[in-house]
Amino acid sequence: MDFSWIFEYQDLLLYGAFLTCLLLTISVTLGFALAILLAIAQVGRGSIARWLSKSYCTFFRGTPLLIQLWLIYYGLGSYLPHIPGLRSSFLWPVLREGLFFAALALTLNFAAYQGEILRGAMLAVPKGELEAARAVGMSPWMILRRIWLPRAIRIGLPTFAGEVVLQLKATPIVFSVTVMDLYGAAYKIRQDTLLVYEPLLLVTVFYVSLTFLITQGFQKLENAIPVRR
Amino acid sequence: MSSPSSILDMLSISPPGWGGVLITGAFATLFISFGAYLFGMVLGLFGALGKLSGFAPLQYALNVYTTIVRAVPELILIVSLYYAGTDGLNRILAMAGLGPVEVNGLVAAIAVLGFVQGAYMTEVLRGAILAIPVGQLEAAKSFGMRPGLRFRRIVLPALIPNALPGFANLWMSVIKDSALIAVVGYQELALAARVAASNTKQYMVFFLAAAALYLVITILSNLLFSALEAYFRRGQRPVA
Amino acid sequence: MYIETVKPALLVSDVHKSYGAHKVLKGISLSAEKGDVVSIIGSSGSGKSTFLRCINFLEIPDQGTFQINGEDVIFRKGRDGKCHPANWRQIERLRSGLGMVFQSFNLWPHMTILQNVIEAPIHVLRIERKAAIEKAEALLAKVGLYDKKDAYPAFLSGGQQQRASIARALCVDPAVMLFDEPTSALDPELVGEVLKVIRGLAEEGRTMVMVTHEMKFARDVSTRVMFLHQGQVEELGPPAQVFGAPTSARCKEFVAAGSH
Amino acid sequence: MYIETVKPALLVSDVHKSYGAHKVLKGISLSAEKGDVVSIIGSSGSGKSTFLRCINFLEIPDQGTFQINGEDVIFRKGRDGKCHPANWRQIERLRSGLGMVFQSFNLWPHMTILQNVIEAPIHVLRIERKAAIEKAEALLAKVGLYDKKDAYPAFLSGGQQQRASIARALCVDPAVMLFDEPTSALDPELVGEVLKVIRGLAEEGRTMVMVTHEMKFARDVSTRVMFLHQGQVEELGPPAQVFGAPTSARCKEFVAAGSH
Amino acid sequence: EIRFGVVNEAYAPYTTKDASGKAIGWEIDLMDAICKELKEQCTIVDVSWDGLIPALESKKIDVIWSSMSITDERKKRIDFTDKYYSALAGMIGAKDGVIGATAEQLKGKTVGIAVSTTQSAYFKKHFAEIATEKSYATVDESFQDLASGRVDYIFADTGPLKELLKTDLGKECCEYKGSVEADDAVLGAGVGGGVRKGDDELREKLNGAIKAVRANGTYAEFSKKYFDYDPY
Ligand SMILES: Nc1ncnc2c1ncn2[C@@H]1O[C@H](COP(=O)(O)OP(=O)(O)OP(=O)(O)O)[C@@H](O)[C@H]1O
Ligand SMILES: Nc1ncnc2c1ncn2[C@@H]1O[C@H](COP(=O)(O)OP(=O)(O)OP(=O)(O)O)[C@@H](O)[C@H]1O
Ligand SMILES: [Mg+2]
Ligand SMILES: [Mg+2]
Repeated sequence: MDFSWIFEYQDLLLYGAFLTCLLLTISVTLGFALAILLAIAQVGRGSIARWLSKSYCTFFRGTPLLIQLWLIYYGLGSYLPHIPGLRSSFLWPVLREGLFFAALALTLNFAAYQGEILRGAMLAVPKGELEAARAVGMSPWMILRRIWLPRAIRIGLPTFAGEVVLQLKATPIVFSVTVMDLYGAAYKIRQDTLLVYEPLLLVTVFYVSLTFLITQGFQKLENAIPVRR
Repeated sequence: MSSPSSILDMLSISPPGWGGVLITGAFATLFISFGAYLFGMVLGLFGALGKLSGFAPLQYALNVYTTIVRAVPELILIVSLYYAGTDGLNRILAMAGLGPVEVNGLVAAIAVLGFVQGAYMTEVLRGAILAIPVGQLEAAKSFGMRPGLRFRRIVLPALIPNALPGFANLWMSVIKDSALIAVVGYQELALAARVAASNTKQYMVFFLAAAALYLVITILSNLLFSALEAYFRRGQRPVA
Repeated sequence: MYIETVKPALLVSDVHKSYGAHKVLKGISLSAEKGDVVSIIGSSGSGKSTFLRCINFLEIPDQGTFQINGEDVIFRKGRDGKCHPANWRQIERLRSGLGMVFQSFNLWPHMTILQNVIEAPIHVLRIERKAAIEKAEALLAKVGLYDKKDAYPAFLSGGQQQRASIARALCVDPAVMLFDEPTSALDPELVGEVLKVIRGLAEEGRTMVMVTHEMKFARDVSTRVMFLHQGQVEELGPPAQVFGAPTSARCKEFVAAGSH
Repeated sequence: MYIETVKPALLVSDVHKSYGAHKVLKGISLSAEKGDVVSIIGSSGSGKSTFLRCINFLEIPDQGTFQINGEDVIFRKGRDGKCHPANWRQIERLRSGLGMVFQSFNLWPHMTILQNVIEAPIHVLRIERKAAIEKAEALLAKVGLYDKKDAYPAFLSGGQQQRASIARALCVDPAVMLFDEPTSALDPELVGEVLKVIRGLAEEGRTMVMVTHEMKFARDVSTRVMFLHQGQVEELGPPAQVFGAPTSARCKEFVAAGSH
Repeated sequence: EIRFGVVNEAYAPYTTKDASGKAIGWEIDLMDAICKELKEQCTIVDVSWDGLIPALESKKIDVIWSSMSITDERKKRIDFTDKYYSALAGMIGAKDGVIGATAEQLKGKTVGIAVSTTQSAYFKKHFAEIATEKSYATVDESFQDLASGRVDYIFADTGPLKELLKTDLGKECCEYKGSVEADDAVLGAGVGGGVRKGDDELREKLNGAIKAVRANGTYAEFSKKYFDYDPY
């Protein structure tokens, strides 16, 4: 085992770790918000909304994240410069960078998966509980906010933790659009030094620690309400 | 962009068109994914039952399994199992005076992906089991149903509708994770698309073509999953 | 000179409801004034719960007119040829004036008992949190559950859950209460307690509609008793009449079984 | 010459059970012979359901000895200092001779009523499918549910679900039946029917333990009545004694409330 | 038998695959020539970049034959044969008529470079102060960004760059800007085959063969098919 490279590359590694966390946070929070909308659209009455949501989930769950990212970054992104005035606008520095597109693709993708899980969880909430809420005169929106979603989230909690961890491991994909996250940094080190395992090991340790934090967090949430077993 | 006819030429099944390469890749993808999925499901079932068994050492071990395996990038697992693992195995065999074995890259890939899937399946199944109202299990117990019977007749049918969305997700993700086994030199759909794109420089054409193939796979599996879900949700009142 | 017509608290007429080919309600009407306690009795499967659920639109009736707290419910014909409430906002508003106690309690398992009880007052009626808690605690004390207020529903006995769900319904101060077998899981002492509570509510001028299998309870507490049979009203009148001198043969039998 | 000692069908003694610091059962004993019908009465939260659930080990009692159908249940001390059944196989075997009707029915929602009823006979007792269906259908007819046999539980009324769960418990021909408020959702007529069924079972020599809030029912059908109060047996004897001349003050009160 | 580990991603014109899945390219031709010279049987083993070193070390391949630049850092891990071609470092950029690949030209520009290449090292040494480097996993990816205007130049081996310019997209958008000033300290080491540390026998054999094919003209012969210059 040879770890002498760590100091030489420490800036790259630290910045990479920061980017990894940033991308994870952005995509999980925004993606979860979008997922709620997607799930609601699918259990609700509106047939157009349901169809749209279903198609969205099918597309984003049905194709690899890598290809989505490329389609967004190289496909969609390459038309941006042709929009008049955009290149000189203040948005260009953001739109030019891979980070924006990476976050976008990760968010859209996460939402699709999460939406599907949330839909299942919403269907698992016993009907009587919703009827009780209706009977006290709650509006659909309030039922959703106070009873249906909280119950569904509780039911889906064990699965959510897994999804967040999956999302963490999906982040390395952003290297293919020039975002040097931790994994990208490790890739560069591996190319430079031809070390196979050591840089990956460092990444692993980082991911495992992060996963530990995530699962502990979710465990806390799960334990907040006692279950009779 | 080139003309539509030249795009069709590039996508034709026989060389010099790249369609054949893509389709072969798609089948490779399906094959690997299915193997890993089944393997993972078996592991997940035992994992979930173990986690709920109340037997502390087993629970502890399984927690380590799910936490670590889910946290370590699959690439690392594949590289180490396939290369370092077989290397180590052969060294041990050599010490025992036996000849080296050749671990097939495909088998290794399926085993590793399945091992990883198993960790996720464990959690999905655990959640699904926890969502079953206790009363239903107690009723089964009160008839003297043995754990195995209880599981087969009551728990399984009751957990499946809860677990199906998670299962569907895992199936989608294993299809895409299978792209990782390019590391051991196996060409599946994603790599095939990349090689084709790089050769022709028609990136969008081939990304879209690959996306379409993946979509076909998923839409077909979605149909299957929805049919299953409709079947297993029988007896439930529809939500208004 | 004009006469002030007192509008009934609840005026429901000609309610029909079927599930598929199975006609559950075949034209049921009911009117109840302020302070009325109407007991609905009838054999299992006769449509009692369904009728109650139609009153607050948990089931959409196929046909019928409804006036709740003096307000007409507006319907429109849907594309399926059936009637639907035209305005769900209205339904929600009306519902918050209708307290409902379910046959299967339906407590929210992710909230403690206290949280269950204060949920609607705070979020539907927008009562201040502190006031809601005070009120809820008083109600829980009344039904003998004060010491269980921080427990989750799954850890309560059947009777405790039922009492919690009664407290939950009472906490919104509804003008009309709908009870679906509110004493099914209670022992005679508690039945007596609940009876007292219901009498008190009636004296306050609240209207109550109650499905029950406790004939004695129905006789003691109601101003009117309705006997349902196969989706139709077979008998409707003051308890003395329904229990003492029923006209329908079916009702006679049923009442006789009840006081065997 | 030797005397054949008839072993009681159920012999339970000194059962203790607490949830956390809350002592729910504080040493309850009960013995019942073949054909005995023991009613357990008591106020809500007094531990009736818990006691019933301890008998078939849905709750593991902290302490106590059990003899079921003449067979001693073997316990071993766990590492937590509490007793656990030593052999779960034995428990499962014993359970299949104990029919249980739950307070909340607990039907399996993914099976139709008929499937619910034949499940245990086919898979636990390994009765032939055809015979099981015949028997189940006869039982469903007996409780008046024959025409609902292919419906799923979610689509049944409360009383119908309760009857289905009674039929389900009966279908395994248990030597001892445990009923947790088997008539709570039933109308007086059906209560009468169930009473008949239970009497019939008693005559067949089956043993029954029944939690109930229907005092009349308890008086009519039981050979013995047990009054539980705060986890202790306050009164145990033939119904005439418990209802007619209770010795404990608490029981007097309770019984008085029941026959107000 | 010698097993050549060839990367399964395309890097035209050196190695790529045709639509029937056959490996083709300059490096494959060179391999064939060498094997003919050595009268050895050669097999190609597909590996990904990530798998190259592990495959070599676990003896699944004997030599890495995938345009791997020789660097001191890498020499710590594996041995290299003599170089068999030099990456001629050139630049392409959007068509604007301004030709040249000098510091002056690059001022304030963004340059796409594949990660961990000799060009990357060169850039750090000569242009780091005046221009911005954007790292890519492959040249292909940077080319797509050049076409959409996210980078101004691509700095890479001339061979693949010219290959890019031959495509429809390349013809339309971009032009060759020229090669950078020579700096043998960075660029001179060239590309070689990678062998296991201490596998001197194979290394010597390959070195001899490389010399031989250069000397007997085969090298120049098949290079003509790919380049308008001598890649050595
Ligand atoms: N799983 C549990 N965890 C904690 N406390 C419990 C649990 N189950 C029951 N209890 C408590 O134990 C006490 C007795 O409960 P039990 O269900 O035996 O009452 P019961 O006599 O059947 O009452 P009821 O007539 O209302 O059904 C109650 O105070 C209840 O809150
Ligand atoms: N969602 C439903 N779908 C189909 N049939 C239903 C549904 N709900 C109720 N039913 C049927 O309608 C009939 C009336 O049911 P309801 O619940 O109103 O009976 P009930 O009078 O309340 O009986 P109980 O006293 O047993 O509670 C029953 O035969 C029942 O099976
Ligand atoms: Mg009912
Ligand atoms: Mg109870």
